[in-house]
Amino acid sequence: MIHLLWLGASLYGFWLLLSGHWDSGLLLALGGASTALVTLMAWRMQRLDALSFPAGLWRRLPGYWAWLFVEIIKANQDVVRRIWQPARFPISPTMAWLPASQKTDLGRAIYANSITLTPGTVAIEIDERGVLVHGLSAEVIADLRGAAMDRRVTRLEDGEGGA
Amino acid sequence: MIAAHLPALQVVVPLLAAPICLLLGRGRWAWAFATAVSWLTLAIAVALLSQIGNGDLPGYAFGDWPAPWGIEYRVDRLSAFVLLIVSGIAAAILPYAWRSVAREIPPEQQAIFFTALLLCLAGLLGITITGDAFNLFVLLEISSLASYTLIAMGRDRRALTAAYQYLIMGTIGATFILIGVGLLYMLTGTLNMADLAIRIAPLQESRTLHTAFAFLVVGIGLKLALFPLHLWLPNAYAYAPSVVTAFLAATATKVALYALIRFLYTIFGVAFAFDAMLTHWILLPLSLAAILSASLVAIFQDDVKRMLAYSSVAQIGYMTLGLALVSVTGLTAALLHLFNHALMKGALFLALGAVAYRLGPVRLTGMAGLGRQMPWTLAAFVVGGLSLIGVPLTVGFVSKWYLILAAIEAGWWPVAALILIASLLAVLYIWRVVEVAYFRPRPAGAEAVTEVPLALLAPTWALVLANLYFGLDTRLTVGLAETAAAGLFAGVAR
Amino acid sequence: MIAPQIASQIPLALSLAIPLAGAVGIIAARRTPNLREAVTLITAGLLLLAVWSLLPAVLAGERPALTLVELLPGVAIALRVEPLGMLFAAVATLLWPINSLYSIGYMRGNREAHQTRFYVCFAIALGAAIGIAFAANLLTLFIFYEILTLSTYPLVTHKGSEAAVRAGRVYLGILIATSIGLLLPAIVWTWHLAGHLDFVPGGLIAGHLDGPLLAVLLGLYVFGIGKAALMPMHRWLPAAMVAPTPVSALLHAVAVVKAGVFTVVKVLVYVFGLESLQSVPSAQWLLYAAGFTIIAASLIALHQDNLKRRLAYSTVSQLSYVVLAAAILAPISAIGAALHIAAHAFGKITLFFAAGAIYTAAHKTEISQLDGIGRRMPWTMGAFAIGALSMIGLPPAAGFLSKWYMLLGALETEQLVAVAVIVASTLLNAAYFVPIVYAAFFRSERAAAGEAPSHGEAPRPMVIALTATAALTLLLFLFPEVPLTLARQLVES
Amino acid sequence: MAALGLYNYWIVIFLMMAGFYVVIAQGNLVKKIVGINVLQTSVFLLYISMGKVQGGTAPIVVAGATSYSNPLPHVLILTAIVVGIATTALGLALAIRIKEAYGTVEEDEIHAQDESL
Amino acid sequence: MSARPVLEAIAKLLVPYILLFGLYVQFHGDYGPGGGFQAGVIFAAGLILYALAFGLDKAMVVAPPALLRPLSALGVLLYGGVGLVAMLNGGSFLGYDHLAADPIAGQHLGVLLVEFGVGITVAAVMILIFFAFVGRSE
Amino acid sequence: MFAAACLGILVVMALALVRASLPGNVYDRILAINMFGTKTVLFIAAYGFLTERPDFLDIALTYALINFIGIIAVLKLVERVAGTASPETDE
Amino acid sequence: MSLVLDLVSWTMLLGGVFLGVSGAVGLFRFPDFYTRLHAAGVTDTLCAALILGGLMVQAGWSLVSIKLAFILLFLWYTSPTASHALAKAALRAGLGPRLAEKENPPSKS
Ligand code: NA
Ligand code: NA
Repeated sequence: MIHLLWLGASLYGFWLLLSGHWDSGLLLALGGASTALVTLMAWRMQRLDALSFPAGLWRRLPGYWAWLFVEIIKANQDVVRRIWQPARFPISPTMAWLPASQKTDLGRAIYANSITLTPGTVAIEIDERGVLVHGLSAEVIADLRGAAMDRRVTRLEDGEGGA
Repeated sequence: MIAAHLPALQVVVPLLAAPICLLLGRGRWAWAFATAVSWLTLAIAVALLSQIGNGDLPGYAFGDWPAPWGIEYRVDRLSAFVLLIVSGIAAAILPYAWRSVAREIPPEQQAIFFTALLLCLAGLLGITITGDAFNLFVLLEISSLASYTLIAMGRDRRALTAAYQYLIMGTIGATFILIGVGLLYMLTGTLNMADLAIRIAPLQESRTLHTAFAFLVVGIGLKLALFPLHLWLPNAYAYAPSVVTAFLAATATKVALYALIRFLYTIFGVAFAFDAMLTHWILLPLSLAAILSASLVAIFQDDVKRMLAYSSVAQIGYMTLGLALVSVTGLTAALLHLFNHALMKGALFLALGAVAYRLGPVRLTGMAGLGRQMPWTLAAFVVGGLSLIGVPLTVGFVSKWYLILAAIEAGWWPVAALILIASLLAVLYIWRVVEVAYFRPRPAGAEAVTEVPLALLAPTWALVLANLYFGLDTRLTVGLAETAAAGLFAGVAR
Repeated sequence: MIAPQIASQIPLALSLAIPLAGAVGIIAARRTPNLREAVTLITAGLLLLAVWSLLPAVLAGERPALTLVELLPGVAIALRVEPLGMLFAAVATLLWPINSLYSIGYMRGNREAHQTRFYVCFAIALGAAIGIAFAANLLTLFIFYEILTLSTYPLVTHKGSEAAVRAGRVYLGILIATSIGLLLPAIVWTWHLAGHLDFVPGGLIAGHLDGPLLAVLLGLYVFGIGKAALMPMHRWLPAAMVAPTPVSALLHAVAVVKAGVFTVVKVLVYVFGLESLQSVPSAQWLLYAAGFTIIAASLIALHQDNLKRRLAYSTVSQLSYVVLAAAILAPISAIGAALHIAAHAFGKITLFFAAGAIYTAAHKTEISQLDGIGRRMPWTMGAFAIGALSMIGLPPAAGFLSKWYMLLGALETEQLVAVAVIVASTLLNAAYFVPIVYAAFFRSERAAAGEAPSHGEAPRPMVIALTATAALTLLLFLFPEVPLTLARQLVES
Repeated sequence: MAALGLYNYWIVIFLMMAGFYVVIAQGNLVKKIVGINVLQTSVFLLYISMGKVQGGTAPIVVAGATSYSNPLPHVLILTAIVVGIATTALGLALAIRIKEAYGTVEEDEIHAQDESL
Repeated sequence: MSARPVLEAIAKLLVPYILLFGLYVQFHGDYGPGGGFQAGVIFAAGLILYALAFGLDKAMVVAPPALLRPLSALGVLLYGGVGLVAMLNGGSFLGYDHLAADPIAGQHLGVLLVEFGVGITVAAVMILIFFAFVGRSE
Repeated sequence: MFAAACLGILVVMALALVRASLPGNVYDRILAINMFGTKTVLFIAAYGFLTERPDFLDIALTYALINFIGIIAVLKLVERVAGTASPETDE
Repeated sequence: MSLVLDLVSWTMLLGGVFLGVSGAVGLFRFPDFYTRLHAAGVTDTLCAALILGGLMVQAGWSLVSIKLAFILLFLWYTSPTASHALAKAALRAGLGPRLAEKENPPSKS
């Protein structure tokens, strides 16, 4: 229930930001009605799928994003170098199963998307064994094996995180 | 007050009735509602015709935007004439649909069927009444999409491929029309037909105009099944449900012909379309080829519906031939045949639908001996066939009369001769059916069939009698066709 | 003045209404054959009264007229009784009751199927023939002409056998093809030239067209009127012989072929005008075409062993007499043409009746089987002999009169070709009719092995009918005043 | 800008031809629909590229206005797109039902099946 | 573990916002025509994403076809109804000026309602078509 | 400046289109089409600035949405069809 | 100030375009589907961020910037999802990657 209230509030905020017409009573009312409708539909969906977002996730997320953003910039630089100067920076495509310490589907999804979002690595399969990753070079796979990202995502999931 | 809104209601009533029909859900209710709506549209068409008779040219500005800014509907003699035949055919066919659809369409699809039929009707009426070129395209596509859906509901799986083929060809045609309309818009900045006519007049040398003209003629030719763009038609007619075949054969190609006439005469003008673009030198050979080749092919068909479908291709040739003669008499003949052929083919396909009601798909051999077992149905077929041949006292004679007269007036004797030869080909294919039905015994193993219910016979005979009535009393049809043709030629219509 | 006009319009309207009502009545009575046949006879009788009641007025110079409906602007479906039409209608309606009587005997005697359809089509065909006779304009004529074709088609294919259906195709094919392919454009052309289609004494298109084009238009008409069986448009006629004999009688003696030649004469007189045709040398070809048909058909007839086929080719030949007579373009030969329509009708129907009687009584169809049959069927073969006389053109049969007028016309206009054709064909006619009569009466019967022929005359109604028509053939020779007056009015108008 | 305008036309014509070719040459029913879509897209581009009429006025009735832009040209494109989408959807639906009925969406195979009937 | 955890998570996160975005477009058509169509497409797209992630069955519970079918008709009727009301108020068909005492207000109301009708129909029809396609081929 | 950005993005789009039309397997094509789609989003946004029509952003967002759902749907379709066909083939 | 902002925005847009072109070139240079996937990732992440960011700098603190942020957010949520789905589908369909050395065979045990 609390979750739905949060969702409703964020939806209305989304409406306000999109609309910009904060002086029109009609549009504010329509926004309210729209929010109510969508929240109702979200509630119907909620009862169907087992997925849920842990309450603390949103609080911890900005920090993770900041870290991830830096990772992404570094990864971009790496891939662009390999595109333009293949002689100096040759690729060595590598594929490997990496362990994943997340306990929930959501956590693993975030981990997989984070891997994919950083250029040079793509998550291909996710299951109980972990994540199957394709890397542009052996180095990026090795970096991932370092498990820094895995740990951060797991911490994101439950607030503790391994190691 | 209502009188002023009639042009809009002519289209809006069936258009809005379509979704209501869908909401009704049950086949029987949907049928009753659609039938009532079709009669209402016929009443509106008659009322509009009487307004024309009083000397008015009813018009309508949608959304209170005056033409040429808004979409304008406008009724003149030509459109009133076509509105009458389209709504009249719908009003005659829908009562027939009760039994026929119950037999041919699964119950859960019946509401969709009538919805699509009403949409198709609305589209066809809209094409006829609209004074806006782009609106014409939209309505053409509404009716076409509805037709594809209707055809695909045929029981034979080939109905699917036929509908698909029609969809592809029809969409190419529509796209060409869209291109033509777009080029005209680019050239003139307007979409209103009357306005287009005025703006096009000084631009006769423009290459864009020539291109637009070519795209429009080819596009409409596809929808019209003008030879050799007719390849979609035989299968579409052959495998569609009986009601759909009758309805489309009697109305869809007629409305496409209307669109062609509207573009050639009202928008481009006689001077451009014929004197400059020499359209008649294209239409003439195509029409003659259509008449002769399709009639010949019809003779060799074993599926009776396909036979009549090929006959339709030939009959469309007669209509375009009337245009190709570039004279008031020729245009009169085309318009008359437009009206008359709707009556003939409507009657013939309904009679055939009645046979199909008893027998399923109708092969020539399957009709052996039916003359005695289904006397009223077969009699209707014979009268319809006579009309198609052009025997006096039927409407077919009236159209042929004017067509030959126009050919003789133009001094084109070989054309007159070809028209007559083709009539003889019609005798051949119609008589094949008559012979089998009346002079062959019912095959030994075949189950005995009885006459179809009155619900099928009455609408069929209504059209048969219309064939005879309008073959005898030609004041309305000839009068309207002649004045409309004269007006179109003088460029004063609209 | 209104009263007499209406007085003549009522029988005129009835002339069309009675056959139609008769057809409906026959359908209504289909379950009781006696009642159905009674309806047929009553209808025939009433029609006879209605048509013949017009005769005094026409003889007195009146032209009763009636407009039914305006079909195209300026062209109505309208009736107008003029002398030639009166003559044709009078002959047709006189023969219908007799033919009906004969049909009843024939159909019952041979246990034919589909009798209701037979009588209905018969009634409609007669109505159409009346419509042709009384048509006031070309369009009306054309319409009834087509109705006649269509209503006689089921009669031709009556047996439903493969052969009958094939013959029906030829029948319908030629008649429809010529009428739509040639006659209709001729009519449209005429309308284009004159602006109307009403029959006008002196010629509807007189002055509108001349030279070779006139000859072309004439060709469209004459060959377009396929029912006149001018070669090469004659093939439908022998083909249609598969029909039951009463149908052959009706087709070949009365309604269909007479409608054809009647139309030809009418077109020559009222559309072209004899005088304007005389001024166009190229129109002469018609004379040669008719002459050729007469001789050729006679030669073919000579080689037919099947009695009905021989009669059919005789008909082809005799019809062209009418065309030839009209094509001579002399008023006096036109009288001959008109008379021959009547004379041939009575003579040929007698011959067909006799052929049908032979088939019904003796089941014989070939001429070579007829040796000595005159002794078993004296009435039948006696009538046959009178009919044959009329065909050859000898007194005291009606055929003599018409041939006489034709010959006069040919001599008057110095058409030596026509004279030669008439003389030669008379010899040919004799050559193919006289042996039949001779064999019937003077040869002894050849009995087939093991079976002694035991038949006598055909059923009573048939004998009465053929006796009556034979008598009429003689009476027409003896009292030709009425037809002669009508024929004179035709050329004087 | 003139060159750009001309460039538009070439794209339109290229797409038109390409779409048309696919419709005609392809035996696969689904690909034909793709071709139809390309063809239609070319027309939308044509409508987009033609822009406003030179010297036109707004859709307000002005006395003496002889040339004007239609009030809502983008409505035309949008409408045409809706029509196109509807056609595509119906075409694909038909293709699916044909696949169910025939087990293939290849034209020649369908044809062969119908012939063998 | 679910077969497609990534898609499910992303869909669950995004779908409500997509739906709301659709409604935003619906009601912010700048008082001009066309908005209803895009809005309908976006709204339908949201539900289609849900169906792609969680399967047809669940999507059909969230948006039951039995509800969508009448909705698709109702949208058109809303359009036509506005037109007819304008007509009854003395204007022409779809003459928005006649919907309210003030012509400008009438225009706004007319466009809003008509576009809403379009949006409902487009969304309902698109979802129905999607269901029909996927349902058939599964 | 926006014009230059627009042009640059157009170049990227064109390259993606070319890649999509080169021979290859279906996944390469989808990849290129996806790239084309996401760059179109950027293009629309930049073009909105070029023509001073910030309302184009709604269109860009819509386009991004449709592109994403389209790719997912196409993949589903390919997955179903590719049950029989080899991915290395051109089709 | 505005000059500085313009310069920043300029740089970002140019950088974005450069990354876009790089990604597109990678699409041609890399040997197989999986490696090309990485090239595309470049254009989806930093390229998009730089271009949209450059526009945001132009727009300043406004609703327009917020919308641009929404677009970026949306792209960053969805593009890895799409890439992942694409790779997964390709691998499951049997499209084998070209690898530098045969370690860790991709097939599931
Ligand atoms: Na990546
Ligand atoms: Na037709």
